Amino acid sequence: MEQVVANGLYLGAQYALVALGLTLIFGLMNVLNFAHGQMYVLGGFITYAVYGQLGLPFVVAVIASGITLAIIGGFMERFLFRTVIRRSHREESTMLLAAATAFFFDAVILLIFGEKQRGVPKIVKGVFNDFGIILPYDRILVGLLAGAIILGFILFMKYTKPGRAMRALAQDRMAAQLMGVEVNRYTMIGFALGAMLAGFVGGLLATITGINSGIGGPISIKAFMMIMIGGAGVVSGAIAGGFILGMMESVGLTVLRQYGDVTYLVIFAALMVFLSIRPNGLMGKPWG
Amino acid sequence: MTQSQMTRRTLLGAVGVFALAAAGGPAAAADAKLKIGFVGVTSGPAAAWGTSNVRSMQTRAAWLNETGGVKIGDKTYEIEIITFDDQKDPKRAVEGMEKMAQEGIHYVVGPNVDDGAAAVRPVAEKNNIIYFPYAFPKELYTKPASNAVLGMIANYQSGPAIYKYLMDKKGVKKVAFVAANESDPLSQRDSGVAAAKALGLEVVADKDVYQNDTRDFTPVLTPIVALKPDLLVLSGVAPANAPLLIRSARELGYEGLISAETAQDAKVLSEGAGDLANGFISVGGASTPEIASDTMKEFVDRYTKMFGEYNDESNTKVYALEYIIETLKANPKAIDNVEEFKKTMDSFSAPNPFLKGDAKLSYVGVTSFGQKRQLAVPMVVNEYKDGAFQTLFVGTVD
Amino acid sequence: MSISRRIIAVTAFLILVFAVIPILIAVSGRKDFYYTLSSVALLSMASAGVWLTFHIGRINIGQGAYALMGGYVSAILVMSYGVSFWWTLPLAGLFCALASILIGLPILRLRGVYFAMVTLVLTEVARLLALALPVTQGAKGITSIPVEVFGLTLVPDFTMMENPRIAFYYLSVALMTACFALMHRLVNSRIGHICMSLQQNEELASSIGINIAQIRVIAYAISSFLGGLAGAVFVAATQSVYPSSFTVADSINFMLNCFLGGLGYVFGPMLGTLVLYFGWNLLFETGRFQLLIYSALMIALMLVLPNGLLSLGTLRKER
Amino acid sequence: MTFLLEAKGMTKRFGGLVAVNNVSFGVGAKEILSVIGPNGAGKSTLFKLISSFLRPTAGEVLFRGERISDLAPHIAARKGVVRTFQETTVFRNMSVRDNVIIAHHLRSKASLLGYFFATRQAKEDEAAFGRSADEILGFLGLESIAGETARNLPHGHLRGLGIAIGLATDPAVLLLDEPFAGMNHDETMKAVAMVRKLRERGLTILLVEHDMQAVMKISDRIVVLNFGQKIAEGTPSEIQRNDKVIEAYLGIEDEAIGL
Repeated sequence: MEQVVANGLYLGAQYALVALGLTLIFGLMNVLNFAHGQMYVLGGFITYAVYGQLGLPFVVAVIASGITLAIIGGFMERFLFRTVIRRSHREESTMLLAAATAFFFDAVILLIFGEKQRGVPKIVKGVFNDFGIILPYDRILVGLLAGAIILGFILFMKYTKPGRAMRALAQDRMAAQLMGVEVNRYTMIGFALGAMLAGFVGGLLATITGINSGIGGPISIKAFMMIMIGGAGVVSGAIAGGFILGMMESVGLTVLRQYGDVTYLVIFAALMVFLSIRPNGLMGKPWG
Repeated sequence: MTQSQMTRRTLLGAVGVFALAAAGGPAAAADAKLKIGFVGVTSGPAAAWGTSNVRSMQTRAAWLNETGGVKIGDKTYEIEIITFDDQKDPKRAVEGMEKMAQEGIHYVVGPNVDDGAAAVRPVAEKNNIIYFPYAFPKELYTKPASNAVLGMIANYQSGPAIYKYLMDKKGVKKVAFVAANESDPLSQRDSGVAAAKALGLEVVADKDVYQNDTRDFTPVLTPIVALKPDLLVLSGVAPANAPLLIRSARELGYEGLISAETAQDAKVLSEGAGDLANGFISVGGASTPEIASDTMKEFVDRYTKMFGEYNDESNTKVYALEYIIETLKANPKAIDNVEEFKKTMDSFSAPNPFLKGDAKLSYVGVTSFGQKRQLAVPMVVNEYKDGAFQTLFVGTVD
Repeated sequence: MSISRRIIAVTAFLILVFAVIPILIAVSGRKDFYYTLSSVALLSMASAGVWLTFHIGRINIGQGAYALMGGYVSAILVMSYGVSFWWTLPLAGLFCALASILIGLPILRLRGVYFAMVTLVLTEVARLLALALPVTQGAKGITSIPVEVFGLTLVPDFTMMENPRIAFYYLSVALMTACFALMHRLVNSRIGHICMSLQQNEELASSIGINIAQIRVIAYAISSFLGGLAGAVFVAATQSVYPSSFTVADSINFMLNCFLGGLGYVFGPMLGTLVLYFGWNLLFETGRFQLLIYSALMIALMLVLPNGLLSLGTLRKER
Repeated sequence: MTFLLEAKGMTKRFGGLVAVNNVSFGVGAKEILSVIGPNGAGKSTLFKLISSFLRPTAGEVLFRGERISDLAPHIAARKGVVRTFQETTVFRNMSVRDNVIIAHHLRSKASLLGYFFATRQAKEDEAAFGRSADEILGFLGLESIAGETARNLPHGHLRGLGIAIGLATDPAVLLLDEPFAGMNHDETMKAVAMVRKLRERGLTILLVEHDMQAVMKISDRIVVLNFGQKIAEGTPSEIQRNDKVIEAYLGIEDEAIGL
């Protein structure tokens, strides 16, 4: 049982980090970024190239992933999403743009990095094995790093000027504008930040689960589920959703295994029932 | 805009697109061109399956063309490979097969998965196409079906051989199975479980599944490792998932054997699991140094030159095109007559260029399907060791 | 617009799909387009359903679930109960409509991305159910659905026709024409305005006495009916159904078809499906760059026409 | 006195917070009754409770002696109790006239299927709705903007449109949500005159408002809330003299202007 909880916590930490960037972008612009998973994959491949191929230190690689993605995210907001949001009658229209961007990233990644699963050398060797828990050290390290990034992000949002501006934006765009927040600037920063988080987590996980050009879509969908559980557009909700989904998978796969193929059926059905009862997730803002 | 304008615009648009499409259609085929089709998955999470397929076909075709083409009957043909990405969607696979029929193609490699292979069957039969799926459902190859030829060794053929070998040589008694929650892996798991039970092995886990998009397999494997099986079978495992499963199992302290009945890539295993993958048993083709002929070695070189990197999955996928061409050579009438092809299949035999020694290319499958609807591919069982495969044993299928 | 112009437009459309396209196919010899265009017709019906849920202000990424459900209902009725294929079409649609009422009652209370996500999950639930239930034959799917079901009396006998693909083409475009005719009437009648009032403000709609729960369920049921019907015909055309016949990717595509054609235009899903599905096929020649070009074109289209292809007309008018 | 609409012991709790606490009052036929109170007094919660947009924790709303508090909003509307919204709540992408036409829903005689098949009844309905919409727009002086798309309207017209939508439902009681908010003196006076005209059409009006001046001018009776409780009820002159009311308002005003 200790093992199951440890698995769930580790899974939760990485899920939460994936969901965080997605929820930030959603909170700021009401854009459901279908390309989030692809950003993660791109981050993973950059780490693969920098750490795995060029042999630079892992930390450098992960930072390179984050920065590259931040730049890409900024450009996406400035030249794609901003235009479409300004000109379209219904804000849902950004979903097509997001999906098209996702396909585009998929194509680029496949062309550059190929179809194979890639991996990088382990950052730390060895396995922790005590108290009934088996956990490789590199997982512990990545879990801790993920936690640190989450914490850093929360502090950033709470105590810095851009962070506060973005929170104001997410809460009420009009009011924030009236209060003198430069909406365009901070929306772009927010999008870049969300993309950077995707890049970080992609880079971090490249060392554990490797990276593969085709998994962007499935990752996006999983991340959507997490932010639905916690409530879309809310930082604490994304974190909660990540940990809840991680724990549900870990416990479900153990408890329900003798019934065969039903674990995910149960998780999904539970999610549907839960959302029927709580239409805005645990702590989400309503969105009409 | 009024409704009528809209309708008209839709109409005009439709006509325009159509005209464009018709214009962009196939040019009249040159006499000396032999088109071979491929319908399979070359994008998305399973892209590796189809890509390794397409690339081995393209490599071999370029090689043959470079050396003057292929002489069938008294004509010399240039080989052209027409590929269609079905995105692992059976609807698209049907579309692809229609496209092949449209191109006048009679020999198609693929699809890569069960449902795609079964979905294209009516189209292939109606349009006189012989196709070579990498999918295992027996209905495709047993009568009344007659146009599908299994391109590799099915897991219900290799599984029993591997389990038997491991029982005898490594004292395996308890087996656990784990599969992705999708058609192919589930079917393969079920036939694997049946084979293991038939051999008298104790099956301790036969219901564990994971979503195919799983990135972290520790939660899936935790309860299975606790059962301490001697052998963990990764049924129908995708090459991308294999190293992750192996790594998770080993890091959880699993000490038994791990095997798969699908082809894998050594580079992927070494990057994804490193030394932890040592001892992993999988089915391969012909590229291990013990058995590869010079032709095979040159093939690998050319492939690497053409695409930057070899994929060991191509070891099993190099054969289909070779069989098509050799069978056509043996019976030139078959070039646009699949009934002739089928006749020739019963008696066909040619030297296997990819294997050392005097191995033969021939059609088999009588035991499994009641008719010769399978390529005689050497059943090479490999063991991964330090970045490369080593051949454990080579079996045959009849 | 005047009635006579409407008649001209409708006639032109009918002549195009029932005569001009078959002639073009015959002349160009591209027989494979029959299947492609049948697919477009059927998928655009499913997309029309999604469009209707957009019309009441819901982002529906769950149409794949109903298409799959409809396909299985038809296949099971034909295979296990010997029901004629023709009867299975309305039955599959009705089954899906009923199921969607049960599912819709709780989930239609959700809005925005929450509804979108729940329906996305629904697609996955449908696939997992198809894998897990005995009646669907799990991973193996239902294959070799007999083509003899087309030996019927009332309607043209498919087996008599030279090429069943042509028969399916006519069936598909006939259904599509009927579907869009009904949709057009629905949207331009008072019902369409009621749906639109929900889209714009549900609280206000409810304050003026509109039973929003009822309208939502009705629209969702119609949507699912169309999904189920399209799925059933598709299964008959390919003679097989699997858990992977309609997946999350399909659900997303149905939604994208609506966006691309234009959410404000009832014929948007038809054009959107044609461009997205057919466009992909046309780019077949570009080989490994297919996806790259396809997605780049999509992004470009979105930047130029963020309100869908059909907004091109209004754009011109505004100038 | 028998009331047309009566609130009895209305209470609403949100978690631990009591937003409305045991409030009772009644509105007679053709009366104009205003509910006022400082910010956060529970006015809008009470408003939603009466219009059935919220369910009370305790208490009930009676309309013609019949309980309507647990009904869905559209059923309350069908019975004759209709609310308006503050200005941004209109069907933004429809024309002004279409906004009003769609709001005739409760007067439909044809069924939904009837509308689909355009039966005679349906056609008659649509024609009648069109005529009625024109009449309502004329009554409110909005005929000049009938063709405008609602999202392009200026604020003043939006409020008029909101009332037009309410009128189209042919209500017995019209609940107005802060009809004078954000208006300058002239606009307020015009709006006050309009509300009086509504009463002349035979409507009973219950309004929730912040603007004391307008309320004093228009109301027959006034109910005052503070901290979720009713602290006073009476005619405008009674309310003006009420110590509790003065205290409540002064306290708030002081804070609001930072004294």
